[in-house]
Amino acid sequence: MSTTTKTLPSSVLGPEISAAPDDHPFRREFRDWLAANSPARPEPLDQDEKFALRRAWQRTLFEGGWAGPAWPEEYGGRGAGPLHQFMYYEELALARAPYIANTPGISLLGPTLIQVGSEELKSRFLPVMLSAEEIFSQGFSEPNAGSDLAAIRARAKRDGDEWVIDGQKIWTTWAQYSDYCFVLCRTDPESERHRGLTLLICPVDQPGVTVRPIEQISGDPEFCEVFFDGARCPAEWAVGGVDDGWTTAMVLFQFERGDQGFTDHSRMLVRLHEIAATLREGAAAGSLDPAGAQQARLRLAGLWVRCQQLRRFNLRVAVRQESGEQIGMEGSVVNLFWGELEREIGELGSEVHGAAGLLLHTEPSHELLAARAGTIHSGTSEIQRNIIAERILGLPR
Amino acid sequence: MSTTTKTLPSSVLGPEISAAPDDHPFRREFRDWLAANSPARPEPLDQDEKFALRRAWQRTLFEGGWAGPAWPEEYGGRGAGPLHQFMYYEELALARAPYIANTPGISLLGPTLIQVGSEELKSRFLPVMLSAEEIFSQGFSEPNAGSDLAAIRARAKRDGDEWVIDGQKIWTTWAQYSDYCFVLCRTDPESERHRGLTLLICPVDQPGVTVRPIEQISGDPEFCEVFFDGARCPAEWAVGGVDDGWTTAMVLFQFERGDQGFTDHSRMLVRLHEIAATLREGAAAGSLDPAGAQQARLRLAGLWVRCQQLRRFNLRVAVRQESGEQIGMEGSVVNLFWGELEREIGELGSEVHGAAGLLLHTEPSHELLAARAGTIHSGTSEIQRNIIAERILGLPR
Amino acid sequence: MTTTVKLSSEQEEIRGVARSFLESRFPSDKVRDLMTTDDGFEQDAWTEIADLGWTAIAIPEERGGAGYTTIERCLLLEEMGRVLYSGPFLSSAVLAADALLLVADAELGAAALAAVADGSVRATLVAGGDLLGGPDPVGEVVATEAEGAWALSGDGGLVLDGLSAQQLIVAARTGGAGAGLFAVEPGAAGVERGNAPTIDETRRTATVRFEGAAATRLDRGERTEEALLEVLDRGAVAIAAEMVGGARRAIEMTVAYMEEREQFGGPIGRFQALKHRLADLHVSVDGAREAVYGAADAVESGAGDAVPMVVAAAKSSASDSYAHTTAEAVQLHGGIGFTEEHDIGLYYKRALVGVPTLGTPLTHRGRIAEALDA
Amino acid sequence: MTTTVKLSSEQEEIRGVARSFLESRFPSDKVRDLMTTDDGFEQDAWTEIADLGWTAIAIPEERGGAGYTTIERCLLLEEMGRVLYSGPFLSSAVLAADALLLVADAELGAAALAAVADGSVRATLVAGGDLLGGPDPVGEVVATEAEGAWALSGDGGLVLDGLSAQQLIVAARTGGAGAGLFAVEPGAAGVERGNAPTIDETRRTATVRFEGAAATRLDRGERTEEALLEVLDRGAVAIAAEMVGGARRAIEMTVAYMEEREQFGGPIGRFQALKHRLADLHVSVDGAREAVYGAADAVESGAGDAVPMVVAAAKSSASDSYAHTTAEAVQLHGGIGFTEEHDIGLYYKRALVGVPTLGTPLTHRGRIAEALDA
Repeated sequence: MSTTTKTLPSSVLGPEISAAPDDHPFRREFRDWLAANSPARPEPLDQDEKFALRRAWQRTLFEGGWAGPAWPEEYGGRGAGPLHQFMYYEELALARAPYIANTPGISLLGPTLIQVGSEELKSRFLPVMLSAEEIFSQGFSEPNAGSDLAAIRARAKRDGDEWVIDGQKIWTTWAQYSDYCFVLCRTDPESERHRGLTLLICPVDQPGVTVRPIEQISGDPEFCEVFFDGARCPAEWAVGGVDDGWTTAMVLFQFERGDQGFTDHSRMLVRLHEIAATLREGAAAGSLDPAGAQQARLRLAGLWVRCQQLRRFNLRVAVRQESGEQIGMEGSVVNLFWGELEREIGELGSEVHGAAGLLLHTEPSHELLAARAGTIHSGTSEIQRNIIAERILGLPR
Repeated sequence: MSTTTKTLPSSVLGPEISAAPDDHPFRREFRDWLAANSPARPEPLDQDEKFALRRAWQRTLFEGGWAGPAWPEEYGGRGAGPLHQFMYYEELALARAPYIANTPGISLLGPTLIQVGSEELKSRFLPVMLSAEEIFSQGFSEPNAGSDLAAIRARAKRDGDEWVIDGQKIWTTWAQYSDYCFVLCRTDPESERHRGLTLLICPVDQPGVTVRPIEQISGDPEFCEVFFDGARCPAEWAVGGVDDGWTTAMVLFQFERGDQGFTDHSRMLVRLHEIAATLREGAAAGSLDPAGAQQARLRLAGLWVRCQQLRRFNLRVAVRQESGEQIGMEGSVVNLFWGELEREIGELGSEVHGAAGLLLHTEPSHELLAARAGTIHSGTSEIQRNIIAERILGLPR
Repeated sequence: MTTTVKLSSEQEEIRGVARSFLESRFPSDKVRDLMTTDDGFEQDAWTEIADLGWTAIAIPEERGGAGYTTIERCLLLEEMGRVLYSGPFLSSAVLAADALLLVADAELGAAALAAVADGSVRATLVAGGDLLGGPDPVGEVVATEAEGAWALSGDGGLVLDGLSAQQLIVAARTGGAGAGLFAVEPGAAGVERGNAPTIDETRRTATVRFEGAAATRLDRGERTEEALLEVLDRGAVAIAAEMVGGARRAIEMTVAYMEEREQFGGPIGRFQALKHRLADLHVSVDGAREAVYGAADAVESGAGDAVPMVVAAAKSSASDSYAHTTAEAVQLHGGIGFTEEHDIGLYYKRALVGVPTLGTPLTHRGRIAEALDA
Repeated sequence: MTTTVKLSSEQEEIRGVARSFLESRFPSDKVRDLMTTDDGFEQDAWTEIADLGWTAIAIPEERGGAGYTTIERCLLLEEMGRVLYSGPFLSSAVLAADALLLVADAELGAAALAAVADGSVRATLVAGGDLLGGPDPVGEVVATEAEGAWALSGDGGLVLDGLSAQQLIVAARTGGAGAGLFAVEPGAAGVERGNAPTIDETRRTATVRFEGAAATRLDRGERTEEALLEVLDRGAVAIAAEMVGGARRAIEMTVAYMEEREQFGGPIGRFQALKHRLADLHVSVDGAREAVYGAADAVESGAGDAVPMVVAAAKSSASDSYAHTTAEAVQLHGGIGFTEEHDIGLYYKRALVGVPTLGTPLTHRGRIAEALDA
């Protein structure tokens, strides 16, 4: 892998887009700021170090006024519309900046609070979320409520001015670093499926909450089980209506393909740029045989094509949102497309290193394995296909 | 395409198989006979001419005692067991011999008659079937009973010493050339699904039978609709038990992956041999660019691998049948594998000719299009996958 | 903010007009009628298309055109692909028109361009060998000059509408590495044309050979080959748009069939394995469509070095997607799918011949690979 | 009639013994324990394996072996693949044993062969660069002779069980195009070994470099490279057998999971889209298995020129099938599938590292392509 850390030229991303041109003042301002402030180095493989770097980087962004640009200015953001976010993430990728620490907060809970949260919750949580002073994790999936999210069993009941939460969540990303977990619970014990749920913000550092990191095949304990055993949170920390958590969750899900979604194509194209460099070096050094190198180059070209398609999908989402359209089911197209592409990039990224691409605890093998999560979390590819077939194409259930 | 018509060396088929060795007396005898008798030229594209050639060729085989080798000697065959049949078809392919005309008769109805037919039916039909004096077609599928064969609606009722048949069959291969159609009919009007069916042999040349050839995308009118409108056949021309036609059909289906199945891999490997020659010529003449030729060579290698696998599948069927085992669901594996392979060979066989491979009414484009039938007739690939998943792997229905 | 990820209302209107015109003029039985005719097109429909201004759509107003762009032309082609439009739009109004616009000298090519733009002459482009897809954009035709007169010789390959075209616009080598663009009268001495239909009988092809055929030079030898590459790039985007239209229609037809066809007690569209395959097709075609309009955007905004790459992305993904979609559509139609009587097979064959036309996916990916390797 | 399409009763018995032995000695928790040890294997189990005669299984009786064939050895490896057997069987009892049997001179290699055959010495083969899969079967090690003594220098690449092996059997260039086979004591001066684990922690790998290490020559320089190719071919069939065993087990685990895991009110195994994917996996693994035993049959019957081709068929199809099957298995296990806690991920990683070991699918298909082009 190329270890140069300079900001890359925008041509790495493909043709200039006239709706988001290279010399757009927003791009220029952020690009200049990044050049002066980005750590611009590969994230460490060790997860604790990685998280620390991301936290520090988010702090830097925050101090520069560049954390959470999509948030309204009154909450510390820039009120950046979708197209500005699109440019924001492209510039981050070109600068090879790290990710931020508080993605579930900034991208999901924050916008949800802004839309449906009480004033108290907003003033209590939004500032610390933006600055990475307090970290948030998302507690939705359960062992028996994965693809079938409405099968949720975790329950919360009122006890005076508190909620008392019992149950188990799973696949909670980086819960071990989080101060709060936003938990979808069944608050009406008589309810079934989508009814009677509430979204609660629950402090993690209390006796009733146990976080068990689960090691992934990549070696990272990225996802966690979170056990709630009489865990407590204030009654007023319900986001949106009590017993109306499904509605709140739907508000939150619309942000899932929101700003974070705008970033994937550019990170991927930067990665392809690195893979091309590795390929050139390997072919020049003779560590890749000519036939293998040629096959790899053609695969790289195929992946580049798909990244360009993903870039257009993301641009389409941005432009349509900019003009006030809902995205809806189209998100499933992007999600399915992205997950499979991520995986194949991970595979090629390892293969161009030959056998060395499979050595334990190295960047290429780590990316190869970590990419397998993309077709499972945030809705499996299978669920996305169901949605596309039934809701977009209208095939019978 | 190479136009040489010499018999090919057995190495074209892959390694020598010790269970069916190159110098096996049966192989040698047939090989010598073929060298002296095979027309050994490409089949004509025109279907009428093709059928005439096949009919003549079957006649030649018959006269040499080589038509229907799997039939018992008493019915004019050689009592050749599965391994001998395996060798028989390999030798036919190496000699680039045409197919025979009466495949539905020789491979399906004949063996079924031998197993469950009355003496009268056997003596009436088997000799003329073998000699291609009379041609047989198979009337099973209906417009609404395709994959779901048990939904058959064609009905026959007794009228004195005759059956009177009404209904419509479809996908009847080469019915336009046939003298008899063996038709699966509902003979118990009260029956449903698999019960109350009977297999009848119905003369085609009568006012109550109308054959409408359906043109395929390949240009061939290979499949037909057959309309029965008060068509008549003698009462005793029921094959197997009356109202027990599903059982008879199951007997017949076991022959579907029988001897004809043994031939696929060898025909395909001969075809790959021709494709390799075309590739060499195209690369030498510069009509294929080097990168394209290299890709085609690698695809050819991948197809060769799969043909070797198919050869082993067929050998496995032969060896197991030879020791008296039933094949059963394994047939679905072979069928699925074969259909997809056939298609991809058709695609490569056209592509190696460049744009010329798509010219109308030429061998490569014809094979490209005709190969699309392989994943549909004799059970769609989808039905085969259902069978494999449910009956071999045991997944729930 | 101009990007085709969201069409303007004017573009939507163009598309709407195109759809209703094409659906009324090119229903399936009309397309099938045209398959049996000698020329494979209908002069009346062609005249109407010219009257609608489509033949001039991507020609700038200052050159006598309608002043829209290749983007709007892609919208027309996408709609044409949906109905398997049969006629010389691609050969004359795209390839020949672009060659006259971009390669020919403005003055030398003015008359021919005007005739192609108003539809009064149906032209075709001879370049790049078989189906304009060979490795050399110029192809194998050689031009020689003697006493101020040019003559062409050599194999022009398989040419779109090569028999019915009223004017041949021919790229040829002019000694060594030079290239020129020439006009040739199809009836002239030394022009041999032979009917050479492909399995796609909705589009006509012919072999064209020259043996000392008299030719009029249209370019002045400045950046001719470079401009020819631009023409072939635009042609690739155009046919890719057509392919996307066909692929989308194939999905619609398959969905409709799956809703209607019953097996095992209900519509086959309820079977999840089939649904998932349709979902994958939808994603693939959606992606190809974005690649096509992304390329059109890049062509129109003059995105420089990136243009050939995104053109290659458009043609390779549209080819792969159309071929795969129609193959799957045939399979999902079951027995009926591989009968000549059902339209789905016509789309499949259109796709198969489209794949090598203006460059195979492999050729295009090879170009991208080369650019990424630099 | 001898063909592995139907195993003999003796072969079935060998398989049965192997399965029960391996299932009892290498349950999942044992495999996981071994992942955390330095050497990655257990001496006791190795001794038992030797006592069962497995380490000598494919060595002819006249050379002191058990007198079975590589076919029976494939049966063992298939069973080993099922349980993710962790130990030096492939490196010592397959690769080193075959090198001593086929490349070494009978006399010069006798002692080393005997020690490998009875399991008293665990050896490994250094050849062909990283994971024995490079383009040159000999690899980059060079042997020089001085005063009757040989010394090796150069990079041996990534070597199976390179750290724990008690004997290194090394292929090296002997000036120009010549090749030789050498025995090297791993502890000798000039041998540098470094732990280099891959993501497959159930199999150990190490880097091995030589800097003038003293070596004993084992061959007489007659057809050394040719014989080495045979060794690598047999090794490729052996690991392919192991891969097929792993792939079959991955399918079984996935089927079991799909029967047990409930979502939307029933087992996910009832979803047709998932069933069809399992069906395709079954066919792919079934085909790979036939390719493996077809190659073993060809090796044993001395099928001549066809042998390298069917070996390439075996390794390429087993690699593709195992990698694809385990990737699908991980996906079909959902979230649990990509946790380190679930065994399915171990199979996936075993597959990924197996792919380049003894030659990638592309390398092998390249060989077939070359043979078909001749």
